[in-house]
Amino acid sequence: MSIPLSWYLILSAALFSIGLFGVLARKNAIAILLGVELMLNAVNVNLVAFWRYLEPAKMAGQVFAIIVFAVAAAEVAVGLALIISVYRRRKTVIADEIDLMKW
Amino acid sequence: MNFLSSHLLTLILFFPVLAALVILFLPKDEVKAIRWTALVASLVPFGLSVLLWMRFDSSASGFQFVEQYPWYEAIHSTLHVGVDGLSLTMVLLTTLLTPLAILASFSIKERVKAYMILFLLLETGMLGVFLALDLLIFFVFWEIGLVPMYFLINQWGSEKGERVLWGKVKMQARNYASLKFMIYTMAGSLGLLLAIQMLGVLFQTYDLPSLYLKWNALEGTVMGLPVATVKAIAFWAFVVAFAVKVPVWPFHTWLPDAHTEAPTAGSMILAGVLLKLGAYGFLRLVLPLYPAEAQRFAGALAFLAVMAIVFGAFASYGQTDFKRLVAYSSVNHMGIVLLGIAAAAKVGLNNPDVALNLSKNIALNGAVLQMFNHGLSAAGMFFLVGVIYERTHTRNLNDFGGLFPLVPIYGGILLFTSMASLGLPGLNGFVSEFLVVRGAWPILTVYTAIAMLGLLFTGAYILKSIKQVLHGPLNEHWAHGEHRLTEINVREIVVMAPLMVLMLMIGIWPAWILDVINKAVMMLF
Amino acid sequence: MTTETIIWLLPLPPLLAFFLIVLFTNRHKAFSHSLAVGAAGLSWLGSMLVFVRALGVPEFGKEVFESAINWLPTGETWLKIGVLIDPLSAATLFFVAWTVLMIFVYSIGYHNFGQPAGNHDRPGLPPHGATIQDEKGHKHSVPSIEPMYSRFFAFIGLFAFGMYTLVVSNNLLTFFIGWEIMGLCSYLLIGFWYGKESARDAAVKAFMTTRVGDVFMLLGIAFLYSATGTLSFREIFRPEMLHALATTATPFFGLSAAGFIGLLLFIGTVGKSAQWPLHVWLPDAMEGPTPVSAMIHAATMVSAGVYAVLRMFPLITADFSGHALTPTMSIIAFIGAFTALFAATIAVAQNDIKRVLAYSTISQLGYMIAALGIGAYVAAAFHLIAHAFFKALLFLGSGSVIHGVEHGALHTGEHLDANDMFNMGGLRKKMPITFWTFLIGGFALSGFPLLTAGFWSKDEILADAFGHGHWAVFATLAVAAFLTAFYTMRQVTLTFLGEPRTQAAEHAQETPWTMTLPLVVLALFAVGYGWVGIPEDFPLIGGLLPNWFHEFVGGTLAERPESLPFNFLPLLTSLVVALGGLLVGWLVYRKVKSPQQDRLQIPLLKNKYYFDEAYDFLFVRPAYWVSETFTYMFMDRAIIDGILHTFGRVALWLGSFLRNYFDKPVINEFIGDGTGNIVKKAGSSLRRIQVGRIQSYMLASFIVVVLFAVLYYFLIGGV
Amino acid sequence: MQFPILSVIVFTPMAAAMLILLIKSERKNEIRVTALAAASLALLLSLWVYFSYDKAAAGYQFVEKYNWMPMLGISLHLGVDGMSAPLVLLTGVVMFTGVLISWGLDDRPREFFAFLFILASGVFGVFASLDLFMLFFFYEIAVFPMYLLISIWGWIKTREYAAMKLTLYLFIGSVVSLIGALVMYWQSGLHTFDMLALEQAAFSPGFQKLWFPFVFFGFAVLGGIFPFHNWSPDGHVAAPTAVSMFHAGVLMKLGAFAALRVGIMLLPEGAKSWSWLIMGLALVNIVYGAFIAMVQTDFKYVIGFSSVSHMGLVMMGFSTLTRVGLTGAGVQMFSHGVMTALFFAAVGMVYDRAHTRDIPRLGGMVKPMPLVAVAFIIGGLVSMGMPGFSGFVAEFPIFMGIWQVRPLVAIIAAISIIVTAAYIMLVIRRVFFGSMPAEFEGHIGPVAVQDKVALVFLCVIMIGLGLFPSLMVPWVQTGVQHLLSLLGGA
Amino acid sequence: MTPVQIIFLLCAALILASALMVVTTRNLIHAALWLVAALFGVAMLYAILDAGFLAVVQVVVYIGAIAILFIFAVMLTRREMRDRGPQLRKDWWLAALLSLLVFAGLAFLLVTQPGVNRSAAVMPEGLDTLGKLGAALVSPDAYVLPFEVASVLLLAALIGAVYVAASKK
Repeated sequence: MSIPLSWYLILSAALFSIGLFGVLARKNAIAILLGVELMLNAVNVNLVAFWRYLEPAKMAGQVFAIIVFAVAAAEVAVGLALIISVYRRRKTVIADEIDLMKW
Repeated sequence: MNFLSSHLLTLILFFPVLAALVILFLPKDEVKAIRWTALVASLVPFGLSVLLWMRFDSSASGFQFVEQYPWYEAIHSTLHVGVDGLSLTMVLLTTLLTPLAILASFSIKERVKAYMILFLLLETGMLGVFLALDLLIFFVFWEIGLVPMYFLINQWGSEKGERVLWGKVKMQARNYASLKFMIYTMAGSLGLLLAIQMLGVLFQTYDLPSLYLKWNALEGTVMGLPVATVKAIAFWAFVVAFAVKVPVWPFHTWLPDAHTEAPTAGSMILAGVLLKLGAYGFLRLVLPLYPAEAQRFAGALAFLAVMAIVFGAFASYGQTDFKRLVAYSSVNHMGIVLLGIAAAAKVGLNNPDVALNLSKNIALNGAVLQMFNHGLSAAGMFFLVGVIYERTHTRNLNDFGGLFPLVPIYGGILLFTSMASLGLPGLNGFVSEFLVVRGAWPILTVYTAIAMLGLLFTGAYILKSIKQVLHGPLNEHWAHGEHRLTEINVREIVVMAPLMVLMLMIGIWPAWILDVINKAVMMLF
Repeated sequence: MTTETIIWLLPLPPLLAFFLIVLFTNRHKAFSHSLAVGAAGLSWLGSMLVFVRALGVPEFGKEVFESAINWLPTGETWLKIGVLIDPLSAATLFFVAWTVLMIFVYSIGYHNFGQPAGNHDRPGLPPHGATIQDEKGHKHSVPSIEPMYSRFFAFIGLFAFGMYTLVVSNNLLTFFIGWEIMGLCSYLLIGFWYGKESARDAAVKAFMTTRVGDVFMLLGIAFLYSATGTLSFREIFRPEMLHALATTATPFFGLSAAGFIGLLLFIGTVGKSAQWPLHVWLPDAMEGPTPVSAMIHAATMVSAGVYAVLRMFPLITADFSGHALTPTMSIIAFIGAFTALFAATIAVAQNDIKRVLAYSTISQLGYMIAALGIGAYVAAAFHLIAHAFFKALLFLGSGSVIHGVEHGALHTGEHLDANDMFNMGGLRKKMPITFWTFLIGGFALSGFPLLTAGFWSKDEILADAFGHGHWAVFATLAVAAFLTAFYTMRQVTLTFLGEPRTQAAEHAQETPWTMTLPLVVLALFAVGYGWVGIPEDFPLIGGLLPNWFHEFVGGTLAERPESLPFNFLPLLTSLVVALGGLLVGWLVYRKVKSPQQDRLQIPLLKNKYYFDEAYDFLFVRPAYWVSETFTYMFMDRAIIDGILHTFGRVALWLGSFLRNYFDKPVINEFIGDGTGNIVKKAGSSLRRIQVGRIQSYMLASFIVVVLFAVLYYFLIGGV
Repeated sequence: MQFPILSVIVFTPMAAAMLILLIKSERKNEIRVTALAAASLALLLSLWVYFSYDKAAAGYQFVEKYNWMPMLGISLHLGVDGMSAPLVLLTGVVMFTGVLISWGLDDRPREFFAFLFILASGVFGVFASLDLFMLFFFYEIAVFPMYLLISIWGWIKTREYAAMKLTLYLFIGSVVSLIGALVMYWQSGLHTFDMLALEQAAFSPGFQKLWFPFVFFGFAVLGGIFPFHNWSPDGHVAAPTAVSMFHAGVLMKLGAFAALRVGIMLLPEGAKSWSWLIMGLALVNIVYGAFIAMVQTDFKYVIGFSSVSHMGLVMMGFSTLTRVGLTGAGVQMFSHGVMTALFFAAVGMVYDRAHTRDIPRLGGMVKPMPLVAVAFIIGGLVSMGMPGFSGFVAEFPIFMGIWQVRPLVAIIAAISIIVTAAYIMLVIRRVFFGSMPAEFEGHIGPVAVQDKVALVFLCVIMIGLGLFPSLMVPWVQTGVQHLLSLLGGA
Repeated sequence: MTPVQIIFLLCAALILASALMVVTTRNLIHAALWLVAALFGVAMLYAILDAGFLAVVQVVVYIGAIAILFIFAVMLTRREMRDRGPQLRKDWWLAALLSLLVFAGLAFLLVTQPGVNRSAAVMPEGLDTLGKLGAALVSPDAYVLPFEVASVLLLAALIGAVYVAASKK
């Protein structure tokens, strides 16, 4: 195996940044969630990569990856649910129009 | 018995409080029960203090029946009580007057319970001052006494009357009076408080006997000031506090208001005992603690005293309100006390001159006896005013006139009491006044001479009151109809009787009490 | 029972009577007066006993009855009080006992004991008389009994106690006590009919005026006490003590201690004995019932004043060398002489029978004082006693007269002033006993030669004044004597001689025996008493009787004053003035029928030189002003209370100022809400970006995060 | 390891709050009973702690320590000394009475009690915690519910304003002192927030001088020190009765206590060098507060400013740094807590019935509610330092302390006694005596029994303490002893 | 350039490309689908990293569940499928800049870190990754607690989601 660790890290960094961009830049709430997913994946990549490269004997990396899965699932579920219910009320999923938190 | 004799003072001191607690748990409609409980309860301390008087060994020096219990270790203050001839007389006076006052206030109708409770607390407050041998305890009781009196005046005082303060600002007279009494006295005792604290800080103790020694032995500088200066300031702090209470001219204006508005019994105690607290303060604290300063400022004291005597008499003469007239007479009489004290101060402690020392002794005897006498006569006078006020609901001298035929007994009693307070020889007032004059003459000749003017006008205002109330053409208004003036009743006579008996006793044979006083005075000063 | 014990007990019966009457018997009139009179009788008995025993003592004066007890503890020592009977007090005791007893008896009648109660009498007013119906059915009015009968006897009982105390006391303190108690009683008795404005005011006036004197006296006592350490007469009068007093100087007008104390005590006398300028109370005191006038203003109280000076004589004359009067003495002499004349002049213009007597009393007291002023000790004492007798007699007589006239007035039902002499006349037939006794008294007063006591005593005074060459005094007293005789005769003439001028006088009738008996008794003394003091070397009768009085009373003093050599001039003078005065009086007033015809009704005199008005203007009104306006209203209310209230105001003002101008604007707005407002401002200004867009927030926060990360990296460095 | 009483005390209210939240909001009585039960428990426990505190041994007792965040050296470290034991007791008392007083509260009692108890929990925590971080932790817990309590249940007119103001003040204050605390943490180099350890960390005088003001005044804001006192009257006025009681009775002590614990005890040198300023400000508090109280026409404002004045006395006591002075301050904290709790309870009762706090419009309240009148009078006497009541026991030593340091200040401060007496007397007279306005005739109902219990309870404490100072003073003294040893004096 | 590296680069390219599409494409359906692609790439990476199990989970859970979920959501909010207007906010450039910055920063840190280019540790022989993972997940002295918490969380989330999304009529 001759892939340097840095490759993975760079990759995940890139993935993360893209996700971040998505989160910040997209109008659509669902799209934002998509961005979040990307970011989570970037994290996972990191976790697994570190596991593999540093401590393959300890399963911490993988375990956390799995927990991230779970969290991601939960997050998506709730997120989407919220979006849908909001949509029901406001007939929109444009985040900027959901400005209940206005001062 | 053993317990009794070893706790006599605390018993006397705190019995009223216990009684007050008992009353607290009586149903408040059981007026009769409450009244009698209060009366009996107040008689117990009297009995005890008579016992005290019996057991007291007047020729033994120092304090007797001393008790000491820890109270506030943090600042080294203990509940230290004891009596000498000086306080003994005052205790006797207090415990005597309280039952009479309570008996006198049987005519109180509303909120009897609260009234009686306050009264008993008041008694403890006053007794505490006389018994305390600890500066802080002294102050504690000194202040506590104010509270019941404030409420007695404020709640049971005369409803009528308003007092214009300034411009349009008005107050109900009794509120004004009570507030004035309270604030004035507190403000007065502020200096006292601070001075006491200073002493406590300096010596880490409030125990009087030891303070006498330490404080007088103090040298050098205190808080960066020379001792002399500090002492002078502290001296005046003390003096002002007591002067307000006595009251000395020009700190006296609270008194007419308070006395006038207070309920009858309140005025009795106020004049009978509360004023004595101030004078007692002078004797117990000022003279022993500040002999040098007292000597230095004796002139000033004498001046104030004379002003009190003269202007007290004048103001009293100028009154149309019977009660106010009597109130001002207190100023005048207490002035005489202060004159005696000033004379003693002027001579100072252990003065080599024998003649002067004798005069000092006599002056002090006079002063103390005058305190006692004034207690009797003033209480009597106020009570008598109350008696007629309850019947006529007016205190205005011009509304009376020629009442003698209607109330011969009352008239006689009034005459008697007035003469006592006028200082008629053969009655108590004269003895003390004579002693004071005699004592003060060689020491403060000129002041004494001027004071005579006051003595003259004492006669004037007493006669004025008699003239306006008893003599002259009968004011038909009181003669018949629903206004028919009723004769003084048995209860009221019972109140007066002991006072009159004592007045006569002291007038004719003063030695029985004066002996105790004299010995005490000789040991103290 | 030893004499001392008796002396101790002397004052007590009347006091006892007083208490008993006040406490128990005041409802029952008979009991009351029996108690009183009984008590007086007891004291009288005791006094007589003591007097007799005193006569029994050889060299009485060196030897005296005295006993004392501790009274006031003063430091190591005690102030003692006690009783003393020396010649002076014995003599005084004698006349006091008699007069008092007599007056007590007299009072029973005077207050109409046995008469029915008045129809509309009310306590505090003189009885108006009662109408009774006799068996024949037609009603006529008779005098009614005094409503406060018992009270009267209680009071005079107390009074008697005061007098006895004063007489028997061996020290100034009890002396003063008695003195003051009498003051009280005079107040009570003058104001006995307190229902009358005039009586009430008179009472107050009397008390206050005398109190002026008393206050000084008290000072004197205090001074004396502090100077000598004792108040007992005999200790004070020990020569060395007197010497000490005479030699110690005082800061007061260069007087010696003795002189100054004497002066202070004397001022007391001036008040008590109604000497000018404190004489004003006495005439008004006539408002009281007549027995009171007799008692207070003749027999006892006013005499007490003179008695005081007699007592203090050794002190007053302590630094008296013998010829040149000391300042104190000259003051005393002056006041005495002046008063004597001054009062006499007023007396001539009075129409009220009692007022005449009142002024004559003042004048006579002036005599005695003057006598003492010039050192005529015995003469003064002599005249004092004589005066006590005849003046008591005169007063009681006048009372009897008034009583008679009132009786008449009741009978005729006319309303008139029963005291006005112009409403009388021709009473000698109606009330003979009264007339003769009054006449005797009057002659005694005017010093009718040889017979009357007044002659001897006055004569002795004049002689003394002459003998020691005090011409001014002598002259003044002589003139006064003349006037005395004159107005006495005027009085007698107007009252008894001539014809009745009114119905009342017409129907006047003699008074009951209870009143006339005392008159007779006193009349006897008024005549006989003089004979115990006839100078040895008096022509003819001189030496028939030993000059016992001079011996006896003189014995009081350390060295008995030698009696003067006889001299005709003073005798002549007294004869002339007495007889002349009487004659002129009779001649002038024989004819006078009404005040209009009386040429002596000079306003100045009638109004007593306007002294009352002057005093009112000078003292009374200012006193009121000072009391009410200045002291109370101005000083207490305005200034002192004003200052207090200012404190209150300032405090309140300060409070509201702090709250409204500091706490709210500065603390609250600036510091407090300031923060809040800033936050608010910030918020509302940031509002534009605070559009609630989550992403914007995230963006911002991320930027921050990144920045921090960068900072962190470059500052702390390293990961 | 003895029974972890302190943590029990601290967490009882918290647990109770949770419990209460589980009850259906309609079943108000159950809620109240639960609340009362919890409060009583807390009270009993705190009593137990107070009285079983071993004065002879002194020092910190009932100590418990649980690691919380070892790597940062944060631990749940509880313990009481002579200073804090009375305050724990005070909290128990106020909590108990507070519950009693708000028995009648009908608007969402569930939430109310829940928040109140969270607050109480925080307060207990602050008094009991020996760990700097925990102290802050509880401090914030205590402060935060206040906002809700006031803004939801408060006086409709000003609650928004007051709540916001209060929160701003207190958070700003705490932030300031937090900075100070953190600096200490770093500076000490002990990597622990344990105050016992920090006490021993000898900070350089320069450091102490620099950072003391941050810590002290940050907390002192909650202690209501001039010129940061203004949140408190407004807060009192807006807050509902029980909250006012807590607020004035305990919360202000919280500030004072924290200032003492963190400021003076950890930075004694700083305290010494800044005492003049504290004294100055405290003096202003005392006099200024009294004067303003005198002219207030709003019943609650009067009490509010009187608290300002009295807290000034506490600060004054601190500033003396003398044995008596500090003792007095300790007692005063307790005394004032009880007193002002009583005051607000009484005011609340009057307000609930008259629906106005405008003094001129009140009067004659003594007839319908005599007990309240008496209680208020007793409170008044305490507050004017009348001998025989706890106020005197507390103030007297403070003044003595001042005497030892700056006599002049004592004299000036004494003025406040008079002014206090004046306004107390005036208020008593105007509100309780005099003639009752017609509008109230018959509308003033009697006082509920639990209210009476509360009032009597408080009165008894004040009088008892006044008559027998030895019921509290020795405790405080042990605390002071420790303090002085830190101050290097005595 | 070993084959593995080549495979890796391909995957990376796939991932990044599709990720970019996800955040940029207008049509949400497409976006969702691109996400699936991205996730698939990640799964392949797992495989490369010999985390087979994870790869499977990735495919099953993510692609199978989450991505589908998204598509459903998009469907439900149908109206948004019509592309109207830009899908990016006005300040997308700022976002882009920030993202680049983050990337740059991370990259910078990575390259400056020592030992970042290390190659993978050797797999111990006969290491039963899956077994160990399972054991780790359930063994009390390992990660049972977080695992359980996670499960609870998931459960709660699902219930919550249902509750929230359930249309209250």
